[in-house]
Amino acid sequence: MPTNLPQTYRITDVIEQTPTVKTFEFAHELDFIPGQFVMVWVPGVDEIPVSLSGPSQITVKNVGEATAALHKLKKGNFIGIRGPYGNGFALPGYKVLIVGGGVGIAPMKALAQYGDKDFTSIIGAQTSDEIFFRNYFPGLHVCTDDGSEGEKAFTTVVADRLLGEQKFDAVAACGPEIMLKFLYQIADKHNVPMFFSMERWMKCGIGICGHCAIDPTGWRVCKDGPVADKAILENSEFFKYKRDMAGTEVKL
Amino acid sequence: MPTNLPQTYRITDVIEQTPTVKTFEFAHELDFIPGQFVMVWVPGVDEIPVSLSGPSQITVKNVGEATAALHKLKKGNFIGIRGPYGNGFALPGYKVLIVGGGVGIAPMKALAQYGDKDFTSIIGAQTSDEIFFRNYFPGLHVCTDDGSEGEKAFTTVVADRLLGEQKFDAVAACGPEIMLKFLYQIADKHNVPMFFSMERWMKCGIGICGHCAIDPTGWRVCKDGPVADKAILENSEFFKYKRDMAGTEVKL
Amino acid sequence: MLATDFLGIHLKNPLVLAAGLLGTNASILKRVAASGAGAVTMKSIGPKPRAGNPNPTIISFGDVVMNAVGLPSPGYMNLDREWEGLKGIKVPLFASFYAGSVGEFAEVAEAIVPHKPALLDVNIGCPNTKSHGAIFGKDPKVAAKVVTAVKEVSGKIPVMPKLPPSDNALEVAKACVDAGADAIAGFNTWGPGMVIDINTRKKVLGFGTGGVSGPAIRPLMVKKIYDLYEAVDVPVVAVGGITTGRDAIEAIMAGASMVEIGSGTIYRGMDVFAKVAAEMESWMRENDVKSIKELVGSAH
Amino acid sequence: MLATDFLGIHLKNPLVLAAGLLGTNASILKRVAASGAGAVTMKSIGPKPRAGNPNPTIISFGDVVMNAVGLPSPGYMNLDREWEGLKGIKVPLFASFYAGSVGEFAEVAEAIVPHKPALLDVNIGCPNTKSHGAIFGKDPKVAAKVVTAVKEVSGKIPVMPKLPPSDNALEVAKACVDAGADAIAGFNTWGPGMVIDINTRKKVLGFGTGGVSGPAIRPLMVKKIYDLYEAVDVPVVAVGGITTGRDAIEAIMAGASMVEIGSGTIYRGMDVFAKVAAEMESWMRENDVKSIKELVGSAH
Ligand SMILES: Cc1cc2nc3c(=O)[nH]c(=O)nc-3n(C[C@H](O)[C@H](O)[C@H](O)COP(=O)(O)OP(=O)(O)OC[C@H]3O[C@@H](n4cnc5c(N)ncnc54)[C@H](O)[C@@H]3O)c2cc1C
Ligand SMILES: Cc1cc2nc3c(=O)[nH]c(=O)nc-3n(C[C@H](O)[C@H](O)[C@H](O)COP(=O)(O)OP(=O)(O)OC[C@H]3O[C@@H](n4cnc5c(N)ncnc54)[C@H](O)[C@@H]3O)c2cc1C
Ligand SMILES: Cc1cc2nc3c(=O)[nH]c(=O)nc-3n(C[C@H](O)[C@H](O)[C@H](O)COP(=O)(O)O)c2cc1C
Ligand SMILES: Cc1cc2nc3c(=O)[nH]c(=O)nc-3n(C[C@H](O)[C@H](O)[C@H](O)COP(=O)(O)O)c2cc1C
Ligand code: FES
Ligand code: FES
Repeated sequence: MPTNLPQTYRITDVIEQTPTVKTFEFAHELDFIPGQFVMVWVPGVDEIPVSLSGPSQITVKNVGEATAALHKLKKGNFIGIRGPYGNGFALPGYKVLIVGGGVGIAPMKALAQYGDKDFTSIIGAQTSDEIFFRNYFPGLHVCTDDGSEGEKAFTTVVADRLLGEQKFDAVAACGPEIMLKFLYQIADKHNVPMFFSMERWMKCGIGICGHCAIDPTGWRVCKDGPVADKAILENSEFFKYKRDMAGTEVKL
Repeated sequence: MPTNLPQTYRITDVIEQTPTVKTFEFAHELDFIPGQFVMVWVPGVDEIPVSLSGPSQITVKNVGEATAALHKLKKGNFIGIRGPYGNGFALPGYKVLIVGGGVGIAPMKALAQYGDKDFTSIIGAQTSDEIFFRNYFPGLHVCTDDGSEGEKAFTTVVADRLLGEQKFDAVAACGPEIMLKFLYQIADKHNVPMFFSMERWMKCGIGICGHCAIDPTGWRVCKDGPVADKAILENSEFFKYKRDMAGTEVKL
Repeated sequence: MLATDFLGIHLKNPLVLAAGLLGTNASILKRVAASGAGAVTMKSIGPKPRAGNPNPTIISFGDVVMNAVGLPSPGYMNLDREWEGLKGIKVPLFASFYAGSVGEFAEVAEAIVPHKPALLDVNIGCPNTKSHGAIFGKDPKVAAKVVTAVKEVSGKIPVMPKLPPSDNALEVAKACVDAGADAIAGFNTWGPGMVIDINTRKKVLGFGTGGVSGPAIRPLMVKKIYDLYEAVDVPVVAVGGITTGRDAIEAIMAGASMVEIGSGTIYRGMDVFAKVAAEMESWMRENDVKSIKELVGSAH
Repeated sequence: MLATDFLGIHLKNPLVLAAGLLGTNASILKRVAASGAGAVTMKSIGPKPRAGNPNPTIISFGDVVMNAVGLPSPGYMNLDREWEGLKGIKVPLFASFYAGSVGEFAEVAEAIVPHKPALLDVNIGCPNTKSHGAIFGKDPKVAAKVVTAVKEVSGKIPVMPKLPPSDNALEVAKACVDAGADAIAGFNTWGPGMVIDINTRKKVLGFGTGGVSGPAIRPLMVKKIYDLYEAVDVPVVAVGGITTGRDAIEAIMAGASMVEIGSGTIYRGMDVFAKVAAEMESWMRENDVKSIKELVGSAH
């Protein structure tokens, strides 16, 4: 019998990664595949999908009501967790390029840390303050929009260059959809298999409400994803539009 | 999760053991310990406790409504089975005297056939016509009240003699309560551990309705039994009174 | 830590054996008392000897338990030996009873009262007969009449009607409290439900239908207890699908002062009471909760 | 062998995707259609854009599924692309909808009718909002008014109210049939129920409570369908906790002409329809049953 009920665990540590991003460690270890996510219940507030950055760890950017409430929680407070859900990264070959943008750095850290591949990594943010988890990424290239750390460039530009210079078996990425849109074109140009962790509005997280299903395939981000490959991405709604909480289409 | 729902299986064979006793084989094999019973549902009629005479077999005497309805069923009809329930025979030592009286022969056949002991057996009935399962019992002594087969004697008389002649590690028995009452005294006299399969009115069969619980220990025939040892039998209601379907006491 | 009192009855823990499970005779009641229950309830006592429904009367599968035992009882006039046997039982003894008319409820209660049970548990909720039980618990006026009649003969013994889980349970509860009920228990079994054996196309239970209990109905129970707690001013007792310490605490947080366990005996054995008590204690220790009272209704 | 027809709608099997599960958009509906369902129901369409309740909205444990999704909908006026996408779907398409007043039911139905769904599934049973759903399905008079209003605009499309599992469901069903309902579906989710997280003392579901579905409530559903079958002269549809071929056959024997599966997708995946169909077929072959029709109501 599947159990999909948030279990509340105490927060054992809160790590301020950046002015807007915190890592929450909780008193329970999950058996997970990097790229899988959990539904995180902020008791009394909301429940939101968050990728695991480790077996007992989530890393969250404060962007709205639920994440702000989460950011207020301290060591000893309870958070609810159900999952892990979704497919996680299943990557072909050995030499893999990791690209993480913004808080999308978080799931890529789990891949870099627990994945058994030869990784080269690119992580990027607007400014150096928003870069985190530097130590977990092998072969790291840092990019910032303002040049405050590493290259002053988008991650996609660096990716294009590296993919031109070396032969990679796969590109694994997470970040803003606009970043992934460009990365899709670049990976496609270099003919490298791509695996992107995608986001859509989630309710059940277990593939039964249909809310996160995309056009035209009905591929469910929560159950069949969140990691999509080229076959899923191409000719899909990704990079074009999404659906909000009511199910209404919203242009991207 | 425990499943205690009658599963209906087709009857694969009906064997007329005696004018009043039939064996029903059903299309399902149960993992059982000799002495365990099943609740047998005669669809639309009643559900009654019956010991297993084999893994896919019950042997039933026609004594009332449910058993009469059961006796009408033919090969291909369905009966419902839930179980096996209860403790079954857990016998000490190696040399065991089996005593089966009337339809009480049925569970003892299972013990004789599947038990891993050095058995000597006594089976008895009023007349030769009512003796069955002869071939399954090692070291067999047959008794009939009318002398039409074997010794003209009660099983208890033969038991008394055998227990006097040889040293047994245990007596295992099933039969009318009056037979077991005398057998209790005989086994006690010879100081041999006794294991008797007992009967009380059953509803749940799984130890939760309390209907088959005996005085003064609250030992449940269905769950803690049906096989009782001396500690359970002595100073109990057994051989004195029982409770009917309503729970009212009935003298024996 | 688990000790509490309920209407002046001292309980070593708030876990009570629910009516109709294991409580059929004195011997087994004493055995349950010895296996950790805070109090035990006798199988509902009837106005006359009654055999109950034909078997199958009790089935279970997954989280569902169903029964249509149908209130078998030797009748109150045939219980002297059980009362005798119950003397000296180590935990408070609750007496559940049913009847076929308002007057008969008083008659049965009157016969029970001299034996001084700690509580009168009035069964107006059983769905498994055509003439007793739930038919008295579905109409607020009828339920109130039963309570009034029982209160007239109950003396100092507290009276607790145990309701069926009907849509109008809150109204029924309020009417009972207005009529003098000292506490409200919720609930008897749900539905009833039905299981059909597809091979034979026959209803499995001898009565055709059966009340549903067990973990399957726990969330339904919790919601109704939550509402009852806000609706009435007397203590509320939760019954339905409780099998773990977590479940018991949940029901208490919803508003229950005491919880009963019935079907839990199927899932965790007769010593479910000791197990649940241990789980509650360990949670309370971890969470620095000192008493049951501070938990009652704390989810409101 | 499983092919049947329901109110003139040809179905390759009697297994329908229940409203609210997976049916949120055209793409996923087509995927469910391809995975074995005899027909699919669109997520209930509302009169206005509506976000629904905050998460958690869907939880499950053991045999229990609970949801308080709360009828999110883009609103009937924002569904053109979905209707477009649904053209050419390979199985009959049922349209479920809800509204906040009798007049609004007609308004939404009128907007749906031109898209020619095979059936209008009128949601008067959802317990997860304060202003829609079940409030229209608990009073026989109100339910009848909704049916009358919808029938006025439905043209040739059959109208099937889907009821809440209230104590008075039979009365509501009869009133709906008198008002012209072509079939009755039973039931939306039960309760509602409540789950409390004991560590935080908070209700888990964002709405506080949630309707209960899944195997836990199947026996309750079967009993009510059994009674509905005898109470009304129109076809009855069973919904609630069906996850296996046995369950579907049981519901059909109780009286259902068609069965819907919702929570079953949690237990057995999106292709639960194909699995259940295969199980039904194999049972029918073994038991020499040639058609669904000969099973309908056969346990009576
Ligand atoms: C698979 C997946 C993994 C994610 N992993 C991370 C992560 O590791 N770290 C991180 O910081 N964020 C992650 N997110 C994003 C995170 O879910 C949102 O930031 C969060 O839901 C915002 O909620 P809010 O109430 O704070 O903001 P709101 O103001 O309510 O919403 C802001 C935006 O967040 C998104 N959002 C809100 N609720 C949901 C929901 N139920 N489902 C999907 N999206 C929602 C929407 O795009 C919305 O417009 C992930 C999302 C998905 C789908
Ligand atoms: C553990 C156990 C194992 C048994 N094994 C066998 C067996 O292998 N073969 C066999 O033929 N019989 C066996 N019996 C006895 C069998 O259960 C009864 O013969 C049967 O229940 C009679 O039912 P009836 O409707 O035909 O008769 P009725 O006329 O209804 O009853 C006749 C007598 O059967 C007994 N009985 C009826 N219903 C029940 C019940 N629900 N629970 C207990 N006793 C009941 C009562 O003593 C009753 O007085 C066993 C009984 C028990 C408790
Ligand atoms: C086998 C069985 C017999 C029952 N008999 C009675 C009874 O005699 N009187 C009564 O008030 N309730 C009776 N009940 C209802 C229980 O006391 C309880 O209210 C219900 O089962 C829900 O609790 P549970 O889920 O813990 O079992 C019975 C329940 C079962 C399962
Ligand atoms: C997540 C979820 C969403 C639902 N949404 C709707 C809905 O929008 N409209 C509706 O009529 N019923 C809705 N229901 C009720 C189902 O259609 C169905 O009646 C109920 O779940 C019982 O069936 P099941 O046990 O097979 O799920 C929903 C149920 C669930 C679990
Ligand atoms: S969130 Fe429900 S299907 Fe993905
Ligand atoms: S028959 Fe119910 S306890 Fe034994």
